[in-house]
Amino acid sequence: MGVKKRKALDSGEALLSPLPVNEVDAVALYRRMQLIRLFEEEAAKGFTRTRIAGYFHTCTGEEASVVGIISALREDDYLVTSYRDHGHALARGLPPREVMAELYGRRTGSSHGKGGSMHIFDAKRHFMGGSGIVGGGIPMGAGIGFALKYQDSDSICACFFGDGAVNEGTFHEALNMAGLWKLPVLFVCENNLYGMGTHVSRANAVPEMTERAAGYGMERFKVDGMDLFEVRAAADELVGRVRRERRPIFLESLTYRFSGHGAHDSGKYRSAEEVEQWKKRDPLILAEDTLRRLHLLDDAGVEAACAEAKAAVDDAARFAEQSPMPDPKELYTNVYA
Amino acid sequence: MGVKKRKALDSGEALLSPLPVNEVDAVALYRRMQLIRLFEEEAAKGFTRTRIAGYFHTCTGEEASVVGIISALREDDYLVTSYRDHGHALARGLPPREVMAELYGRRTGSSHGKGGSMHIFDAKRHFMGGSGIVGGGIPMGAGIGFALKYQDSDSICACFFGDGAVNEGTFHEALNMAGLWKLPVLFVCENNLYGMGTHVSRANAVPEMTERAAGYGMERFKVDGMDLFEVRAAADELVGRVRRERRPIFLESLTYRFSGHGAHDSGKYRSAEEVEQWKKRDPLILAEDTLRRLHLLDDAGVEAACAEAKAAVDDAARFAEQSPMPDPKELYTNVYA
Amino acid sequence: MPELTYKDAIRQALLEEMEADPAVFMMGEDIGKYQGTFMITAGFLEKFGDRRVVDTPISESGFVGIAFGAALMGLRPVVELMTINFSMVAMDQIVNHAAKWRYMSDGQFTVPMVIRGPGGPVSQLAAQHSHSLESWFAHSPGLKVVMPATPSDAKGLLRTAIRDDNPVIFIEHGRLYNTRGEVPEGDYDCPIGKAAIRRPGRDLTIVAYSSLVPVALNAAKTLAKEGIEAEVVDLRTISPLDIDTVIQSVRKTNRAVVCQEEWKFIGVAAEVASQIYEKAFDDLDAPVERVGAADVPLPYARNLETLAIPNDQSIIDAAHRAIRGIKKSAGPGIRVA
Amino acid sequence: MPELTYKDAIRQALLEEMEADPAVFMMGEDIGKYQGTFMITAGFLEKFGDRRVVDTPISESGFVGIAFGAALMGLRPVVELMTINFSMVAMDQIVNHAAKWRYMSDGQFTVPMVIRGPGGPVSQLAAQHSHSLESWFAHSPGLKVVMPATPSDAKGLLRTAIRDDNPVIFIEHGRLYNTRGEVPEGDYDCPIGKAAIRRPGRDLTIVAYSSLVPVALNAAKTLAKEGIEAEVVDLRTISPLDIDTVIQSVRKTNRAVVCQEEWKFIGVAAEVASQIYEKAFDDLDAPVERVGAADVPLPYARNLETLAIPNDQSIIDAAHRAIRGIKKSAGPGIRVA
Ligand SMILES: Cc1ncc(C[n+]2csc(CCOP(=O)(O)OP(=O)(O)O)c2C)c(N)n1
Ligand SMILES: Cc1ncc(C[n+]2csc(CCOP(=O)(O)OP(=O)(O)O)c2C)c(N)n1
Ligand SMILES: [Mg+2]
Ligand SMILES: [Mg+2]
Repeated sequence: MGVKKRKALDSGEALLSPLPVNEVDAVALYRRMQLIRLFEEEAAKGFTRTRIAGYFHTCTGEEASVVGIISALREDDYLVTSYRDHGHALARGLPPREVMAELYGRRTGSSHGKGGSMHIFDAKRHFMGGSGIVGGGIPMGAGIGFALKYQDSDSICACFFGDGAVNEGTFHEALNMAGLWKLPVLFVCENNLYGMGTHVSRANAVPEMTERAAGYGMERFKVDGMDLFEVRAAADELVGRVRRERRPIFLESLTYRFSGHGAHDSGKYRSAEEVEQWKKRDPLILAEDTLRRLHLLDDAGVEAACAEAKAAVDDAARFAEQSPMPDPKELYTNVYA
Repeated sequence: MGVKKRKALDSGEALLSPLPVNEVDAVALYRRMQLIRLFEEEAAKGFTRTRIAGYFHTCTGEEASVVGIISALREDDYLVTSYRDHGHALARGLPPREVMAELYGRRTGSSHGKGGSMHIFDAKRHFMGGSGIVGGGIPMGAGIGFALKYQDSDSICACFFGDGAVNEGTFHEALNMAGLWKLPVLFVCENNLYGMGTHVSRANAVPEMTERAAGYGMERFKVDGMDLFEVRAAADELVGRVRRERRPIFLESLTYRFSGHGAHDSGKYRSAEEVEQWKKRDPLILAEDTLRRLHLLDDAGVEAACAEAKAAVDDAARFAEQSPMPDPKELYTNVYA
Repeated sequence: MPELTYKDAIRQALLEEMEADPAVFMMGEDIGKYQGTFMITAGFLEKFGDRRVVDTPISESGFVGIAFGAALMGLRPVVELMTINFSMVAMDQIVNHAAKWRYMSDGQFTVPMVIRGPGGPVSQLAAQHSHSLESWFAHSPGLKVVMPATPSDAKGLLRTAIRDDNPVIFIEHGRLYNTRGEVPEGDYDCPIGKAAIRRPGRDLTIVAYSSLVPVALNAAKTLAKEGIEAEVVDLRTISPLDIDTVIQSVRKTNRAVVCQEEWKFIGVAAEVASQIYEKAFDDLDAPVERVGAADVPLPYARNLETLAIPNDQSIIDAAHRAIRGIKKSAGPGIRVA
Repeated sequence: MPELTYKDAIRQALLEEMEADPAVFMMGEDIGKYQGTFMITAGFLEKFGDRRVVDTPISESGFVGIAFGAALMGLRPVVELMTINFSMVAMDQIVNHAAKWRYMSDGQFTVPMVIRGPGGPVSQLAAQHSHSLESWFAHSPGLKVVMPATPSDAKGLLRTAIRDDNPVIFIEHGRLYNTRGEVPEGDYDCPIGKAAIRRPGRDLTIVAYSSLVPVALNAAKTLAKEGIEAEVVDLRTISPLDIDTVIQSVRKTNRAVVCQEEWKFIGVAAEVASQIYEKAFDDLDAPVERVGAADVPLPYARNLETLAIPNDQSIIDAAHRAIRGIKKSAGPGIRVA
């Protein structure tokens, strides 16, 4: 894979246990990944059945990265994501019903149908939203960090964006100010190697993300984003450091998207072999293997996890299907406060 | 001063002669600096006398950087500048009359009075113009490099911008593409330590410009921008390399502006001592000293240079003063081709 | 005459102009290896090579500026914005650079470039991705703004735009991409700045453009059944605006409905209506009716989106008001009860 | 009542709101150590410290986005753009983020932020630096747009804007900065969305805002000498637009001239005129006259700039046309012979 281990662990602080969390939590994290996987598959069906429309992006293949990092946050921490945000919402604990209903554009959705797939919000869970504009959410993430510093809070903000987003000016401007002002933000570059159909090597003069971000005065780490427990261990450490040290850190999580970029995808930019190669490191399989090796999971456990996830997802789809559309007068509400 | 020598020379290729140009040219470069110095002083008077208006920026103190680099270009090379562009125009050979008349907003100006101080153009001299938007000209500079590559030309583009401009997204985006596509552009960061009143250390998480530009896959150099012959030697080498190797290079020229940022300047952001300290390294004095040491200049020579410059500048001011305003019907011309 | 889709018509124009003129090149996100987000440029990379079909990083401000710089050098860039929404991150390069270089230099430079891509609401693209922004662009002198409604115009006007020596904003409509229509072969005349009568009529003038032209034609059909013969004028270009064709029609019909798909407030319809009043006040038997989107960010939910944007019925209702000469317009055509 | 300059009125509002509410903070280029480009914030850094008076790098897109993120967290940022022109590099953060977060989340977030700075032509700032852009901002739902004409409004409306829970674009006018006027003490009422009658009159309504209010009042004085009593309506806010006050006036006078300083084409005047026709068609004795800038990038030369922008005479001429009821408007008020 050529994934460099995260520097944090290289630098000596080896883990005592192979798991960064207790055994119950370890299985729960795995189950959360299952939920996201099945949710995305169900949502894709919903798109095909025209229940869902607009631009639509799933995170299949990236679940370890999503769950590993988000599970390391505290309830009072904050999140900013891109448009590829369903998995992040579920990882943060938004009910599958609300997320699915939002995708369906229903009154019961997390934003009552007004946001849609790219724009999941949940103020009470500090889920500050998905921006559909590449790189558009990065200044916002820094701004949340700014407010946390201003308010002397010990919360932090985790700000997610893709490898393509590092080429937007917003990335550059926001990271510089975050570094300059020491804002408590964990910048997470979800490097799935492609910005839509463009490989990082065709978009970045310096494809190595941790080098690309050298000009902002912050420490930079890289983690194997396919390995749930690797990600979680790194996130534990780095979230903790951002929290304690009150300064930003840049984390590249190297991952891969198994699905197309969006609902439509030409597929012309990568080979079937490459995809297959990566699927061998499916984060669900990797985590399952680890948990089996530690005797925390067996066939029955896997089946139960699947069944549970499937039930939740089916329930979410049914709920969404049966939910009403927004009231027409909602068209004019909440334009202004 | 703490100025690191340009890496090009550090790396072994020491100069055989103390001068990078022949003796006649050396004096000519010095004279060009004189012209710029006196031109800027005259222009400032023109502003006070309300002959000139709008935003107005002189490059007093930065003449070595301007002349040293621009004199290393060939006639078929291209230039892009910021709004601080009078000196660059003169260094490129625009007649002082045309530049002064443009500042006066007269029909005889380089853009017939429609551009003004921040927007000097001269298509036939490949002077592609000053953008008044910080960082705004950097993509244009890369685009000229793109065209030169497209056209298989062996010309290059020198693209000037300030230390403040590196914080704009345009800098980041354009340098990445220049590095990625190997565009023949010499990116010149004119680091005068301040973006208006903000010191680089208060604007950049990494104030060292050559580190700040680490993410773009191009070689980076730094030169003492107060020393005409140092600048010229570095520019000769780097312009040559961009030309031969057909790829971009980043050059920081460390300099200082003796005047205020613009016509109005609060002066609150730097001390009189700091300014005085820098004035000891006035590029005119440094160049004069070198030339005197080499017996290329004596009192009479200095006087002659001053007199020549003064005559040219006085002539330019007179010319501008006596030139007519643009014809009113010019208001509607050249909006479209 | 062969039938083509709107999308294929665009593709043909691009193909033919690329073949005809080696100075024409294309630049944009995923236009090459991916084959184009909407497959418009499928096969182009293979056919023309990566010198002329340039996949870019996600850096709109940067590559629009690079294209602008290349245009100054005599190349004829055709920049694809994946959608017109992303012009918002490049606005300064478009409006403050490309649109102004010719005027500021008083004609020393020409800027022959096209910025094209789909705009407008398609199907639940939600608030950030449903803009067309013609009102902004056309407000700004130095730009031309073209919005074809038919395959024939899509091809003909794009060809004209590519051959035009000015920056042209060419706004396609995602909802029209798969519509079909006859497209003449060869180099038919299709000037920028000429409106077209799509349906003659004596009772009422309906002014529309882009996606609303077919909608207006539908509305006209319904109105015809009631005995109201509407004349439908397709503006085709917003800047320059062919107001003469509109005025001639209104002189005949004495009533007008002006339609635009984006927000009504300070939009194209306000300009067209104002000019109708100014130039044909005494010919009007009723106030001009404006039809446009509800003044809200576009909601995702299908029913709300449908309510927000103009449709046949909103045009028919406006026509009825105009015919009845009701003085007080009912606000947005689609205001809910 | 004490007299203040417009500039000092702004300063006072900032001072008082900073003192009153610890959630209010300021961010912008050179507002602190430099003391503010126009000295509006002189002494603020010393008084409030660098936690609340934040000097930024030259990164408008980044710091507008940071302020937006901070606003989501309950802070009340007041962002200074050195001039409103630079909003063009931050347009996406303003229009596609700050303006849309509340709606897309269906009210889960409020965005209490102010973006302020001087706009408009001042004296030969030339093409890139003379925008006010109210037509763009007001076209976009989710933003409020405020443009005070007097010191009293500058203070009162800025205070109201800072207390408003929505993103407010507060466009000052550089040419008004040193104008003086009475400013009530204390917390006088100054709501957003309420126009003001600046001069009563029976013969004609002149609608203006910002810098054109004093110009219109001058014009009205001249007209009065001819026996024409013009009523001058100051819009004060462009969005929301207080059309009722305009309509009431026109019902009385039956004639209207609508003025704006920026380009007429698809501008504020077109909207106001359209609404006058729509709501008071039968009350009009003549077409509404629009006065606005020539549709060209603003030239630098003094005489051309003067020709390009509206002045007393252009308003007087428009008034004459409206009074004489001449049907065909003469195009831009200042079109040269
Ligand atoms: C400013 C902007 N430009 C282009 C797009 C279209 N677009 C949507 S997603 C995407 C690719 C982004 O890639 P990356 O940042 O790597 O994230 P990923 O989709 O791989 O998660 C593009 C080009 C956009 N939404 N915003
Ligand atoms: C986008 C933008 N923001 C702000 C300004 C106002 N401004 C003009 S010059 C300047 C400082 C630029 O500093 P630097 O890049 O270091 O160049 P210098 O003036 O020192 O030569 C600023 C903030 C501008 N012109 N454009
Ligand atoms: Mg990616
Ligand atoms: Mg500087």
